[in-house]
Amino acid sequence: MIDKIANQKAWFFILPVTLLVAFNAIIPLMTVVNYSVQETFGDNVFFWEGVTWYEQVLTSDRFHASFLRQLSFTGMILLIEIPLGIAVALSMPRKGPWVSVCLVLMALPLLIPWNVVGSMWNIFALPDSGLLGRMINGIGIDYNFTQQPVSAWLTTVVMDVWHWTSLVVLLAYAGLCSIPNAYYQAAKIDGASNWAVFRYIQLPKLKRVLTIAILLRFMDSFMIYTEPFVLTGGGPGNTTTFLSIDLVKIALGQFDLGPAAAMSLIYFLIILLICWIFYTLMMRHENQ
Amino acid sequence: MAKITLDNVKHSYLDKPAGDIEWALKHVDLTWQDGGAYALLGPSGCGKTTMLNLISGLLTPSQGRILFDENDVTALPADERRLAQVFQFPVVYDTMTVFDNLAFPLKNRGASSEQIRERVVEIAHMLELETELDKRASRLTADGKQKISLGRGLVRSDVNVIMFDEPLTVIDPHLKWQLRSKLKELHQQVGVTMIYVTHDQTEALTFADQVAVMLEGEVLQTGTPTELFEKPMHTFVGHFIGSPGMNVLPCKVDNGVPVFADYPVALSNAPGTTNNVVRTEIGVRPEFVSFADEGIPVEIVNVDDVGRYKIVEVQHAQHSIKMILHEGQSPPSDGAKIIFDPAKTYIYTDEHLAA
Amino acid sequence: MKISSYFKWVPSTLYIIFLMLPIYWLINMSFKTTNEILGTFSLWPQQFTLDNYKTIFTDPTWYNGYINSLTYVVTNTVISVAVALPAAYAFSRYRFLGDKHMFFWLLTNRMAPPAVFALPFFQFYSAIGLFDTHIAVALAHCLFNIPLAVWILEGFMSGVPKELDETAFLDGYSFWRFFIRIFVPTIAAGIGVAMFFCFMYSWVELLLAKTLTSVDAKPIAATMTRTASTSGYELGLLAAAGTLTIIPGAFVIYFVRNYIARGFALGRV
Amino acid sequence: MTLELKNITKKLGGEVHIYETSLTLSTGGFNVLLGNTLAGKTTLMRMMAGLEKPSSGEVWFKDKNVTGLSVQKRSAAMVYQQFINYPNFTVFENIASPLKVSGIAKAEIKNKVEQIADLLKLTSMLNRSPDELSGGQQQRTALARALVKQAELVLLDEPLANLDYKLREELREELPKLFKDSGAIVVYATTEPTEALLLAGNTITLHQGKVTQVGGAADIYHSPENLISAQVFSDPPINTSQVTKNGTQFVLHESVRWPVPEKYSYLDDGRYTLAVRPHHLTLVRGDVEENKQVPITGTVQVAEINGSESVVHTSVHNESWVSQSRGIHDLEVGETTTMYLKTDKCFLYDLDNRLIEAR
Repeated sequence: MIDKIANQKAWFFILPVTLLVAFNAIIPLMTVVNYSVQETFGDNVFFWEGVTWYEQVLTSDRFHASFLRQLSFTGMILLIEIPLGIAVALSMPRKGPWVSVCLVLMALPLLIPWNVVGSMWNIFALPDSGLLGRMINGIGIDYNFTQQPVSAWLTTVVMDVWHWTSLVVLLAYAGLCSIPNAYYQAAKIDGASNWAVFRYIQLPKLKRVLTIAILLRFMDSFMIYTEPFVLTGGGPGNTTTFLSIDLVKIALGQFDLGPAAAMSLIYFLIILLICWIFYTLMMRHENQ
Repeated sequence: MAKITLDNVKHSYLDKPAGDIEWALKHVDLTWQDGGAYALLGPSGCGKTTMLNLISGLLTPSQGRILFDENDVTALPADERRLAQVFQFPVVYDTMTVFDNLAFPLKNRGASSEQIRERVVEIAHMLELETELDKRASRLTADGKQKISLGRGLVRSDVNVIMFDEPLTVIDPHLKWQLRSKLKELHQQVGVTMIYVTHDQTEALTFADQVAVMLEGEVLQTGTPTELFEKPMHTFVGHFIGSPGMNVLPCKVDNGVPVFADYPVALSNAPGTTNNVVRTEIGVRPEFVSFADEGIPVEIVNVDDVGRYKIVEVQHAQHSIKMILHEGQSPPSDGAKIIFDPAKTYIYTDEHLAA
Repeated sequence: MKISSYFKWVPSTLYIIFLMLPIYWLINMSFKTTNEILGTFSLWPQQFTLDNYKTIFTDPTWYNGYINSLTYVVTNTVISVAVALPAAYAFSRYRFLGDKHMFFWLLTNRMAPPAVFALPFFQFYSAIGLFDTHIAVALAHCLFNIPLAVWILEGFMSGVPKELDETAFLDGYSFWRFFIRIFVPTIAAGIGVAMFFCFMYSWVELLLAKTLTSVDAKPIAATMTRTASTSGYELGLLAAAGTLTIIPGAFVIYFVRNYIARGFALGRV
Repeated sequence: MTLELKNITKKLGGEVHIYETSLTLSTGGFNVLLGNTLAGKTTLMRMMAGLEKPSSGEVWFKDKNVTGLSVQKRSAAMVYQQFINYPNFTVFENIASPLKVSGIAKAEIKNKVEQIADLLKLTSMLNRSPDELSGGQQQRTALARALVKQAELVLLDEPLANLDYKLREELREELPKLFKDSGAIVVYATTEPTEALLLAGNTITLHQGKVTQVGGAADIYHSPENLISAQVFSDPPINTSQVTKNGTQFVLHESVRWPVPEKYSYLDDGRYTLAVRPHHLTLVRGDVEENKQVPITGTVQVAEINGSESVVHTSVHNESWVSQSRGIHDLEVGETTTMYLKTDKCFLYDLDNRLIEAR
C-alpha cells in the first residue's frame, strides 16, 4: 500500500466533497431528528414529545411486521444473488470478443430506471397478457401475483434477482480477472480438483470484492421502494409492504411526521449498524 | 524421473510465421539426462520462457516432438506430465497453513494421512521450514513462500522434472545467495531433474551442471560452466558469460596467420578456410590477457579496483581491451605491452568458433 | 474447444436469456395497440404500430421528461466526478486528521435510504427556492453518488505509483498542471467507471427525483408513474416510454464496456 | 557546489527511520549510498530531494538552507528503481517535459531532446509510448529526462536493480560517463558492493538508518571501521567467528592456532571477533607463504562452481564458512576439505565491533 505522507493541507481537497454531501445530509437529517422528538399540527407550532415517537414505533406491531418482511426479503435475495452471481461469473469466458458482449448485456438491467423495472415486470407477469403469467398458468399452476400473497412475494424476489444479480457478476468477474494465471497453472500441476481450485484460489481472492458486493446489495435491498411499489403497490394486503414503502405511507400518506421521522432514524441506524458490524468483521478477518 | 528430449522443436506464437524474427523458438535439438541440474540462460526475449512452457505443457510446439524418456508427451496436458514449477513470484495457497500447502499435492492424489505427515515433515526439515509448519502460508516472507512452492514439487515421488522460472526475482538481494545455495544443496540431496530459467549468469552457472545459452530463439551452446567459460563456441556466449565478458577484436588472416592490428597472434584453434567468410574476429577473456615485456603496445585507459581483482581497460589503435589483475598486482606505469594466452585465445568466423 | 468448455458457457447463456426475456416482452408490447394487448396474447405484434412512439416524440409532456432526466443526470455525473477527483487524491496520497472517519462518514451517506430523505428534501429544497429545477435533483443525487465516486476513484489512484507525482513535481510541474495534464489522463479508465456508476444510480432513481420536481424538471420516470395510475390502461405507451429509457444506458455501457471489468479489478470497489 | 545534511533525523510514528546524520556531498564522481533493503537509502534521498521533510535538522544546498523549499524550486531529478515515466506521453514528450515546463523554445527543446536521445540510444523510439518499450529502454528514458534538464542534484535510487544482468553491466559502465561532465551532485543508491566499488565514488555505508562509515569505496572495502561496514561491504557475505588471543597465539575453535602478527602484538589477551572475506579463504594451498596461512578443516555443505571460481560452503564446528577459490573444485556434499585462511588479510574487531588498528 502507498505509504502516505502526513499533510493537513489535504483538507482543502476534500472540502468541496464535504460541503456538497453535508449540504444534502446535515440539514435534512436535522429536520428528521427535529420532527422525531416533537409533535405538530401544522402552521409551524411544535410541542416537545421526547422519545414517545421512538417508543411508539419500536413497540408497534406494524413496524415489527414490515421490519421482518424487509429482513426476510433482504436475506432471501442475498442468499440467491451472491452464489448465483459467482456461478455466472465463473462460467463467463475470460478472453476473446464474447467477454464485452456478455458484460454489456448483463449490465443492461442495472441501467433501467427502477420504475420501468417495476412496470416491465408488471406487464411481463400479468396472469393473462404477460408472457411469464401465461407460461406459469399454461403449465397448470394457478399464478396471479396481484391477488396471491405468495406469488406476489416470489415475483418481487425474482424481479430483484433479475435486476441486481448482474452487479454481483460484474464484481466477481473483476475479482477473478485479477488472479494471475500462475495460480491456475500451479493448481493444475498439483492435481487440484475444480472444487479445490475454487475453494483455495478463487474464493480467497474474491473475498474482498464479495465483501463490497454483499455490502452494496444489503444496502440497496434494505432500502428498496420503487420496484415493489410499482409492481404490487405493497399488496396484496401488505405482503410486500417493505420498510421504505411503509415509511412513505406513514410520512406522505397519513402525514403524521413525528412517527415517520422516528421510524426513519431507527431505519437508518439499523442499516448503519449492520454495515459497520459486517465491515469490521471482514476487515478483522482480513488481517488476522 | 525421466530423460527429457526436445527433438527438432520449433515454435511461433503466430499461426503463419513469415520471417526469422517471428519464430519465438528456432530449430532446437536438446537432450537432458535424468537427475541433472540444467539452466536456460539468455537475455529477455530470447525464448527461454517459451521453451519452459513447452516442456511444462502450457504451450504445444508448432513443430517437433517432446519426449519424457521414450514416450511422446508433445500433446499431453500439463497436469498429466508429472512435473512441478516454481514461478517468478511466490504462488502459495494463502488461506492454508504451510503444512496443508505441502500436503496439498499428496492429498489430491489420495495418499494416506500418515504417509502425508511423514513425507511433509521430511521435506519441511530439508527446507528448514519445520518450525513454520502450522503458520498460515501468507505470513511467510517471499523466500519462505518460494520454499513452499518448491516443497510442493519435492513431496511428490512421481515428479519427472522441477522447473524454476527466474525464482529469485522478488527475493531480497541480501537473501538471494542463501536461497540459491539452498536450491543447489537440495538438488544434490534429492537428485530430481531441475531446469532453471534466468537472465543472471551467476544463478545459472552456480546452480546448473549444464547451461544452455540462448539468443533470439536459438540455443547457441550447451555445456558445463567450465566449457562455457574456457571455450565459448560463439562470440555472444563469450560476451554473455563472465563479468566483464570476452574481448572480441577484429582480425585479418594473412596466408594462414591471424593478425590483430598488424601483430601476429598465436591461437589454440586454426583459422581454417577463410573464403566466403564475412567477419573474422579473435576472442580472449580478460582473465587470459596479461602484461609482458614483449607484446602489443597499449595505453592504459582506466583501472577499476573491485577488491578481489582489478579490471584494467587498455587501448590499441582505438580497440579497447579489458584485462583482469588479481589482488596485489598492478599495471606497469608506462610502455605497457600485453600478450594473449595462446591456449585460451580463439578465432571466430562469422561469430562461430572456427572449425 | 473441447466439449467440456462449451458446457462451461451454458449457465451464463441461460442467465443472459433470463435477463433478456422481460426486456423483449416490453419492446414487444411497445409495438402493439392497446386493444391488441388487452384482447389477444401474441408473441409477436400482429397489428404492428408506431403510434406509441409517435405520441412520445410529439407530445411535449413526454419528450420533455427525457430531456429533463438527461440534463440532471449528466449534471450530477459531472459534478460528482469533478468534486470526487481531488478528494479521492487526498484520501489516496495523504494521511490527515480524521481521514478514516471522514471516509466512513461518506460511505454512511451511501447507506441513507432515499425514503428517509424524501420529505426533508422536499421541505429543504422548497425553502431555498430550488424546487422543481434540474440542479435540485442533480444536487440531491450527490448524496449517494459522490461517496461512490470517491470510493471508486480512490481505489484507482492507489494503483498509480506515488513516484509518478514526485517525478512530475521534480520536473517543475505545479500541482494542478500535473493533476490535469498527467494524473487525470493516467486514470482515465477509473474516471470512466466512476462516471458509469454515477450515471447509472442517478438515471434509475425515482423517489427523490419525483419528490423534488413538479412540472419544469419532471423526469420521464415521474411522467410514466402518473400516466399508469391516472389515464387507465395505456400499456403500449408505457412500454414504449420504458423501452426508450433503456437506450441511454446501453449507450453508456457501450463506451465503458472494456473498462467495467478492468475497472473493478484495479479499483478497490 | 555542495549538498549538506546537518544532523537530520526522520521519525515516523515513534519509529526512527534515520538516526541523527550529518553528511556533505559534492560534485565530481558519484556519491554512493550502500546498504541492504530498508537500510534507509531511499528515505535519505527523498529528504535530499525535498520530497520528505526531516523530523529535525536542516538540508543546505549551495550554502542556502533549502529545508522548507518546495520540490519544484529545487533543480533536482530522481530516477527510481521501477522506471517511472508518464504513461500518457510519448518518449519524446517524456524527455521534453521538464524543458517544456520551464518554458524553453520549442526548437531548442527539440534539438536538446534529440541530442540526449542519441546519447542514450533512444533515437528510433522517440514517438513510441513508454509501455511499448523494454525495461532497459524505459529506464534510459527516465535517465534521459533527468539529464536533459541539467539538474544540479541527480538522485539515482537503485536504477539498475530491475534490469537484466548483462544490461546492468552495460549501464553501470555508461552512467559515470553520462554524468561525468554534467557538473551535478550525483547520489547513487545500491545494495551491491561490487557496484559501489566499480563506481569508485565517495561511499556512505548505511545500516538500519545509521551511517556506519563514509569514505572512498576502496578505503572502506580495505579497512571497514566497524563490523557492520564490513558485512555491508561484502558479497558473498563475510565470515565472522570468535577468536581468542593468548600470548603470542590466536586460537580459533580450540584446534586452529596461528602466530599473532607483529601488528597486533600490542593487544592484550582476550576474545575478539575475526572477520575474513570468502576470497581470503581458499582451497588452493600454494599462493601465499607458509606463515601467512593456516589450514581449517570442515565438511562440505554445498559447492557452487561458476566456470572460473568455486564458492564452497563448509560447516566448521557447526558454523557455516564460505570459501571462494579460483579454478574448479568439484567437492561432494559431506566430504571433508581443508581451507587455507590468509591470516594477514583478516580483520579483527573488539567486543563492541570497532576495528582493531594495526600498529
